[in-house]
Amino acid sequence: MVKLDLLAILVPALPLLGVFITGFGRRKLSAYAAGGIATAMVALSFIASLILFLGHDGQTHIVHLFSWIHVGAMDIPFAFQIDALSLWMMLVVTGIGTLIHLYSIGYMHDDPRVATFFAQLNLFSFSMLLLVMGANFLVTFIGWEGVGMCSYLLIGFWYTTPAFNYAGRKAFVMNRIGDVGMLLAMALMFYQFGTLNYVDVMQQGGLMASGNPLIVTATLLLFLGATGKSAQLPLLTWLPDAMAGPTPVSALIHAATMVTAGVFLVVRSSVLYELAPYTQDIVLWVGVATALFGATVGLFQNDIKKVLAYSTVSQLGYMFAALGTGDYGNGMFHVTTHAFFKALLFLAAGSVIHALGGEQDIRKMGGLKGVTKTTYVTFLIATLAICGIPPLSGFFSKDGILASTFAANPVAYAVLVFAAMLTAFYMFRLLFLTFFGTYRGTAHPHESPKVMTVPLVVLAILSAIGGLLNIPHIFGGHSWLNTFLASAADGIGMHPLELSAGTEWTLMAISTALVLLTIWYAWSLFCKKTTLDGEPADMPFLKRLIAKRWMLDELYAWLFEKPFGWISKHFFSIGEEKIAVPLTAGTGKATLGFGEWLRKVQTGNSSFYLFAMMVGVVVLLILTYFSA
Amino acid sequence: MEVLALILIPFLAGLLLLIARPAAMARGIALVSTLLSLAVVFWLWYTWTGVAVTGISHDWVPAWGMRFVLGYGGIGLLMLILTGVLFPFIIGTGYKQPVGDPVLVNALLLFCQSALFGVFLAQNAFLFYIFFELTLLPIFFLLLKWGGEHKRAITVRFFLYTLLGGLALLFSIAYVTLQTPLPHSADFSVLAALHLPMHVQMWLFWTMFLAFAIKMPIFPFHSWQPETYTMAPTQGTMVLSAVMGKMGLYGIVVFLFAIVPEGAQYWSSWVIGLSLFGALYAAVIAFRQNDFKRMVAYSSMSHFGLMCAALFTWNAYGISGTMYQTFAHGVLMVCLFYIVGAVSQRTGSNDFASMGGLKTKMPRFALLFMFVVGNAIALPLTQSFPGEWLMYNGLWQWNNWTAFAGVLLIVLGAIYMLYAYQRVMLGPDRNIAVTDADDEEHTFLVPLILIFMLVGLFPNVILHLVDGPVQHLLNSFTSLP
Amino acid sequence: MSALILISVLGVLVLYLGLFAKKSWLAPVGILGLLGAIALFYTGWHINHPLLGGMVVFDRFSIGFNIGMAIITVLIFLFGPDYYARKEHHVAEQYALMLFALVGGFILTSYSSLLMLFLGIEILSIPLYILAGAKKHSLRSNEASFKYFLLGAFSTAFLLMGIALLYGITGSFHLDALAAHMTQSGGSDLMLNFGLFFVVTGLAFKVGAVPFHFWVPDVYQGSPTLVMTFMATVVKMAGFAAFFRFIDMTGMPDALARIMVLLTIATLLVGNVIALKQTNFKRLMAYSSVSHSGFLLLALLSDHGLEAGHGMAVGHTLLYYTFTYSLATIGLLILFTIAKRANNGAEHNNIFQGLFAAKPWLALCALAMFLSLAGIPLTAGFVAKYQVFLLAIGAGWLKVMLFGVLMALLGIYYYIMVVREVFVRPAHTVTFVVSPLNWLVISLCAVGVLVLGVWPALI
Amino acid sequence: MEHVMTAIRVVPLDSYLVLSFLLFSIGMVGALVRRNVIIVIMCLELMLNSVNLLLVAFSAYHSDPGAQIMVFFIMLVAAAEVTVGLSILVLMKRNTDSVDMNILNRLKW
Repeated sequence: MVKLDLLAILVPALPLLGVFITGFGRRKLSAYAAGGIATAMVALSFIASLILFLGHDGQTHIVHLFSWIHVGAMDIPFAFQIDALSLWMMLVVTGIGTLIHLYSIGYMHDDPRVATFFAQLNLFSFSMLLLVMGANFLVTFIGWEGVGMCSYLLIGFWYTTPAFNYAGRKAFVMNRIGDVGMLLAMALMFYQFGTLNYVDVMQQGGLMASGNPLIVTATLLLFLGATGKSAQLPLLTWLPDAMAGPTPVSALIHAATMVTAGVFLVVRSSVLYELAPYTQDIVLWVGVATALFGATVGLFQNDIKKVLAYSTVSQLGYMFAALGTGDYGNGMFHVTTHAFFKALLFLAAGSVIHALGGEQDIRKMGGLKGVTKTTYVTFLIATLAICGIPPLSGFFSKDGILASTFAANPVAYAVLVFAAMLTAFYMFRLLFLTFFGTYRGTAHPHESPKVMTVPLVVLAILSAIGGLLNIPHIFGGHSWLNTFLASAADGIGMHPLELSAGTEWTLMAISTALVLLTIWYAWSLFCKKTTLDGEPADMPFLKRLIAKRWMLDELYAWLFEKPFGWISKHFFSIGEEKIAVPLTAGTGKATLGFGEWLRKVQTGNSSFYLFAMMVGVVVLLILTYFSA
Repeated sequence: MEVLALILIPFLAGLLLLIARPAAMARGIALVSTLLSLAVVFWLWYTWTGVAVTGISHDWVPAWGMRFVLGYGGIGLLMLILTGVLFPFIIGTGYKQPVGDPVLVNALLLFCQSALFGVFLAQNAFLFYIFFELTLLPIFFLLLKWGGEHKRAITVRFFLYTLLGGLALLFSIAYVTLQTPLPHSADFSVLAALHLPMHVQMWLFWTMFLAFAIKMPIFPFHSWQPETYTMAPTQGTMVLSAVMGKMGLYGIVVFLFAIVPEGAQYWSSWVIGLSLFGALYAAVIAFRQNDFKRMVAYSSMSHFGLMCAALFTWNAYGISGTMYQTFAHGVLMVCLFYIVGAVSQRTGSNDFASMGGLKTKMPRFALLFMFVVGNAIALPLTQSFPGEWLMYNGLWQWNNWTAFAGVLLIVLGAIYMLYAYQRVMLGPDRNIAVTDADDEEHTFLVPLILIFMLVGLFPNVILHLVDGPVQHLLNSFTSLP
Repeated sequence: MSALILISVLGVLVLYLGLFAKKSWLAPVGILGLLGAIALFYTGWHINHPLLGGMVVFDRFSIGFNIGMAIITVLIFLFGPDYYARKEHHVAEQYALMLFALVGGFILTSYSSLLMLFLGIEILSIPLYILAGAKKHSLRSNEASFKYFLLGAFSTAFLLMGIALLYGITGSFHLDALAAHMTQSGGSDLMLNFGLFFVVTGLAFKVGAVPFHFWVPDVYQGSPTLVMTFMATVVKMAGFAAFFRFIDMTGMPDALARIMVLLTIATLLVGNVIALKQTNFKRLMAYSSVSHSGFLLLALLSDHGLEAGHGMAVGHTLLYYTFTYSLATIGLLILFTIAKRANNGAEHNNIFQGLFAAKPWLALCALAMFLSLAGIPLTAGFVAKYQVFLLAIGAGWLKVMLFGVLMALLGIYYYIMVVREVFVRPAHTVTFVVSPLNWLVISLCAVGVLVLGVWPALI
Repeated sequence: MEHVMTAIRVVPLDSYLVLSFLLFSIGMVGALVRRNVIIVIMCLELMLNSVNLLLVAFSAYHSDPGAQIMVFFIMLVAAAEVTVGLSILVLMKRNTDSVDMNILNRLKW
C-alpha cells in the first residue's frame, strides 16, 4: 500500500511543486523553461495516475495524511480517496491538462508573464486534483474553492483590461453563491451524520428512506453548488464572460475540467441523489433547460470563443440531464468525451485566433482551411464529434444520454434532440464561416507551431475514438466505463436501460437524421452563400432576444447588481452618515448644549442666589412635610 | 513568574524608552522587548499541559474582593499568543511607515501591550477591569497626537464611548462582587460559582455585554469604529482591530458565559440577530466604500459580527471557531492595515480614486496582497477558513437560517475584497509613480503569510488549545440547576 | 484637645511673627506647628474619651480626618511662600486665618453636640469670608467674599433654626439624645424632620450641594487661588466630616433619605453638566468640586438603613475620597498658578498648552491628577469612586448609582479636554517658571494619588 | 430667676413657635427683596434673633439652661459675623461706590 499512498500523494504534489518552481523562478525562467517544467509536472502526475489506474484493484483506498480540523466531535482528516471515479477524473484532468500545458507553451510564449501563467495553471491542476481526490466533502471543497480562485486569476490574467477583471470577479462571485449551497449542505450533513467522509456519509445515507427531507435538502444544496461551478441555470452567465482568459484556460478550466466538477460532485454523492427523486427531477430539468438555453444562444454569436462557451453550457446541460435520469455512467462518459472534443475545439479556435493575430470575430474570418490545415481537420473532427455523428466519441455519449432521457421522460428527450439539432447548426455555422468561403479579415493567417498542433492531433484522435471507452451492448460492446465506474465506492450509474433494442435503434436513427438535416441547412446558409449576422439592433425580435442571450445578463444586472450597489451606497450615506454617527455625535452635542443652557442659571446676582436657595428650601420642606 | 514577566517586560521597556529617549534605536528596543515577550509566550505554550495555570495569587484589597491573581487557561493562552505574535509586527510597522516621535509611539505601544497581557492574564474581575481600561490610555494618546483629520473630536468620542461600556462593566463587577459570600471576592473562580437569580441575570447581562459590544464593536454600538479606524495611525488601527477588539470576545467568554450563563442563553437570539445583521450590514457597506482604510474597517466589523454570533450559539463548534478566528482575524487585520498603509503611503491618500493599475508598477506587492485577499475571503488552506467553517457549523446547529445568513458573508466578502483588490491593483497602468514592495515589506508580510498559510494547513495547533476549555464551559453550563 | 489648643496658639504666634515682619518664617513655623499637631493627634489615636463635657469626641474617625486636613494644610503652606512671594504685607494674617479656620474644621470633625457644630461651622467660615476678600483692591475678590458671607450667613440662619427645633424636641443639644429620641419615636415626627432638614440644609450649603451650591463657582473663581485651594480641600473635608457625623449619629429617617436622594441627583447633574462648558479653569474646578460633592453625597446616602454609629465604612470612604481629591486639587491648582503666571494672568483652560513640551514630568503629574479626578483606574480617584459605588450598591441605591455612573462619564469628558490642552503645542512659546518647592508639592500630590490608587489600604 | 421661667411659660409654646417662624420668614423675605446690603444684613440678624427667641422659649419649657448658653454663643458669633460683613461692605463701597448687592455680578456662568 505504501506505493499507492506515495503515488496518491505525488499526483497532486507534483503540480504543486511546479507551482513553487515556476512561481519563485518566474523572473529567471525563460518562457520555454517555465512551460516545460509545468508541463513535465502535470505529465508526471498523469503517469502517476496512470500507474494508479493500472494497478487499481477495484477497491476503495483511503490515503489518510493527517487530521485537518479536530474540534469536539468533529474530526475531519486531510485524506484522499482512490477509487474508480476519482481515478478516472484524475486521468482526465492530468491527461487533458498535460496536452493543454503543452499547447500553452506555444500559445503563450511571447507573453511577458508566461511563467506566472504556468504557475497559475499548475496551481489549478493541483486544486482540481484535490477536488477529485478528496476523501471527504471538505477536502473536495479545498479544491472546489481553489479552482475557483485559479479561474478568477486566469480569467483576469490580462489584468490591464477592466472588462476581464470584471469577468473574473463575476465568475468567482457566482461560484461563491454556489458555494453557499455547498457549505450549508456540508453543515447539514455533518449535523446529520457527524462525519463528512464520503464513504461514511454514503454508507449512513444509504440506510435512510427515499425522499427523506434531510436528504432532499442536502442534495438540493449540493446541486446549488454544482450549478455554480458547472454554469447551469440560473448561475451560468459567468461562463461566457470567462472567455476573457487566454484560450488554453478556456480549454482546460472552462471546458474540459473545472466546469465538470459539478457533475463529479453529483456523481460522487449519487447515493444521496438516488434517494431524492424530487431533486433528481430538478436536476434533469435544469440540465435540459440549460442545454436548450446554451444551444439557442449559441446560434447567433459572432465571437468564436463565445459560441464554444455556450456550446459548453449546453453540453453541461446534457450531462446534468443524464445525472437527473440517474444515468451517471453516461454522464461521466459525456464528461470524458466532451473533455476531448471541447478542449480540442477551444485549442483549435485558439490556434485560429493565434493565426489571425488575436481576431475572434468569425465575421472577419473565412477560408482558413487552406492555410491552417491541421487546425481545420482537427476542428472538423471535433465538430462532427460534438454533433454526435457516428462513430465519433460524441455520438456514443450523447446517444446514451438521449436514450436514458427518453426512458425517463420523452418530453425532455424531445427538447434535448432539438438542442442537438441547434448544436449541429451553430457548430457548422462556426465551421463554415471560419474555414470555408473567402478570407474576410486583414491579418496574414499562418499555421501554428508544432507544439500547438501536436496536442490538437492527439485530442483529435481521442475525440474520434473516445467512443470505444463505453460502447453500449447494442453495438456488442459492454459499456466498459460504466462497469469500471460501478466499482467505485458506491455502485454508481448501474441502471440497465429498460429499452428494447428496437427503440434504441430508432432513437439513434432519428437524432442522427435530424442532425444531418440541420447540417445540410447550415451548409446551404453559410457555405453555399455566406450570410453574416449584423448587429442585434437590426434583427427580428426573437432573434435579437436570443442574440442578446435572452437578456439574462441585463436581467441580473437589473435584479441584483444595481440594487446591491444602491443599497451599499445608501446604507453608508444614510445608515451611517445620517443616523449612526450623528446619533452618537448628537448625544454629545445635546449634552454640551444642555450644559451651555444650564450655566446661565448662575446669573451672578446674589439676590437671585438667595431666592433660588429659598425656593429650594421651601420645595424640599414641602416634600419633607408630605413624606414625614 | 512568567506571567508577571509578560506584563513587566513591555512595561519596563516602555519606561526605558521614556527615560533614556534613544531616538535612534527606539524601534530596535521595542522590537527586542516584544520578541522577548513572544519568547515567553511560546515558553508558556510549550509548557502548556491542558490544565489552567495560576501564576500569581496575592491579596490586594480583601475588603472589596480585589485580589491580584494572574493565570491563564487554554483560551487565555490563545489570547496571549495572539498578542505576543502580533505586537512585533505592529512595532515593525513603524520601520516602513513611521509616525511621530519613535520614542513616544513605541513606548505607548509597549504600555498597551503590557496592559493587554494583563487583561488576558487577569483571573480577578476587578483586575481585569483595571487592565481593560488601561489599554485605552496609550491608544488615546496615540490617536490624539498622531491621528488624521478631526483627530481631537473623534478621539474623545471614541474614548468616552468605550469608557461608557467600561463603567457599565465596572458597575456589574461591583454588583456581582457584593453578591459573593463574605469575604467578598471578585475572582472569576468565585464569581463563576454563584448562581444569580434569573431576573438579575436578565439585566446584568446587558450591563456587562455593553462593554464588550462596544469594544468589538457589535452593530448598534459601532458608530465610533469606522471613523476611528480611518483616522488612527496605522499602528493604532492595528492594535484596535487586531488585539483590542478581541478583549470583547474574550470578555464575553470569561464574564457572560461564566457569571450570567442563563442570561446569556436567554438573550442569545437577540445578540445573534444583532451581530449577524451588523455583519451583513457592514459587509454590504464595505463594497461601495471609496476609502480603502474605511473599507477594511467595515470588513473587520463584519468579521466581528460573525464571530460574536457564532460565540452565542452555545456549541463547541461555534465557540471554538470564534476563539480560533480571533487569532486568524488578528493576523488578517495586521496584514490588511499594513497593506493599506503601504499603498496609501505611496499614493498619498486612502482614497481608491488615487489608486488603480498599480500592479504593473508593483507586481511583487500585488502578489503579497493577493495572498492576503485569499485569507480575507477565507479560501481553504488559509487561516481563516477553518474558523469560518466551524462558525457556520455552530450557527447551523443553532438554527439553519442564521447559518444561511452567516454563509452569505463569504459571498459578500468575496464581492468587496476582490472589488477592492481590483480598484487598487488592477486595470490599466495610470502611471502613478510608485515603487514595488521592498525587502522591508517582504520581511514584514512574508512571515505573516507563512503564519496564516501554515495555521490554515494545520489549524489543530490552535484548536487543541481551546477544545478542552470549551468542552468544560459547555459541560459546566449543561450541569446548571 | 491639646492639638486644638496648639493650633489656635500657633495662629496667634504666626500673627505676632507677622508683626515683626518675619515673612520668611511664617510658613516654616506654621508647618512645624501643624506637624506637631499631627503628632499629637496620632498619639491620641487610641484614647477615645469625650471632652468639654462630652461636646467633642476625638474618635478614630475625627482623628483620621484631622490628620488628613492637617496634612493638606501643610501642603498648602508649602505652596504659600511662592504664592505670596510678591506680596509684602499682611501675609501673616493669611496663614493665621487659615490656621483658625482649620481649628473650626477640627471641631467639625469631632463635635458630638449641635452647639459645637454651630461653633465649628462659624469658626471655619468667618476666617474664610475674610480670606476670600484678601485681595483688597480686586473687585472679584471682593465680590467673592461678599457672596460667600451673604449666602453663608443666610444658610447659618437655617442651620440654627434646625438646631433650635431639634433642641425643642429633645431638650438637649447632644447627638446621643437626638439619636435616642429618634429610635423611640421612629423618626416620623414632623418637627423632628423639619429640624433635621434645616440642619442638613446648613451642611449641604457648606459642602456645596445643589441647590445650595450657588456660592461655589463664584467664590472659588473670585478668591485668591491659594484660598480657593483651601476651600476646595480642607473646607470640603470638614464639611463632609460634619455631615457624616450628623447623619451617622442620628441615623437617617426615610423622609430625610428622600431629600438626600434629590440633593444627590441634582448635585451630580448640575455639577457635571455645567462643568462641560467651562473655559475658566478655576470655575471648572469649582463645578468639578460640586460634582464630587455629588459622589460624596452618594456615599453618605448609603448610610441610610444602617443604625446610628455603624457607618464606619462610609466614614472611611469619605475620608479616602476627600483626601485623595484634595491631593489632586492642590497639585492642579499649583500647576494652574504656574501656568497663569506663564500666560500673564489668563485663567482659560488653554493656558496649560505646551506644558508637556516644556516640563514633561509636570505634565505627567498633571495627567495623573486629572485622571484621578476623572476616576481612571490605578489612580486614587478611581478607587474612591469604586468604593462609593460599592457602598451605594450595597445600600441598594442601584438607579441613583447608575445615574452617578453616567455623570462620571461626563466628568471624564471635561477633565480629558484639559488633559488634551496639556499635550498640545501652543501657538506661541510659553516659559513655565517652577520653584523647587512647588515642584516638590506637585510631585508629592501626583505620586500620592498614584500610590494611594495602587495601595488603597494605606488610608 | 424662677419667676422669669414661669412668666415665659404663661404663653403657650406654640405661640412662641409661630412668632419666631414669623420673624424668621420676615427676615428671610426681607433679605430676598431688599438690595441694600445694610438692610439685608439686618434681616439676617432678625432671622438669627428669631432663633434666639425660640431657643429661650424651649429652654424655659425644658427648664434647661443649655439653650441660653447657646443664645449667648449665637449673639457672639452674630456679632463677629456682622463685623466681618460690614468690613466687607466697606470694601465694597470703596471699590464700587455703591451698597447695592447686585452691583457685584462679574462672576457668573
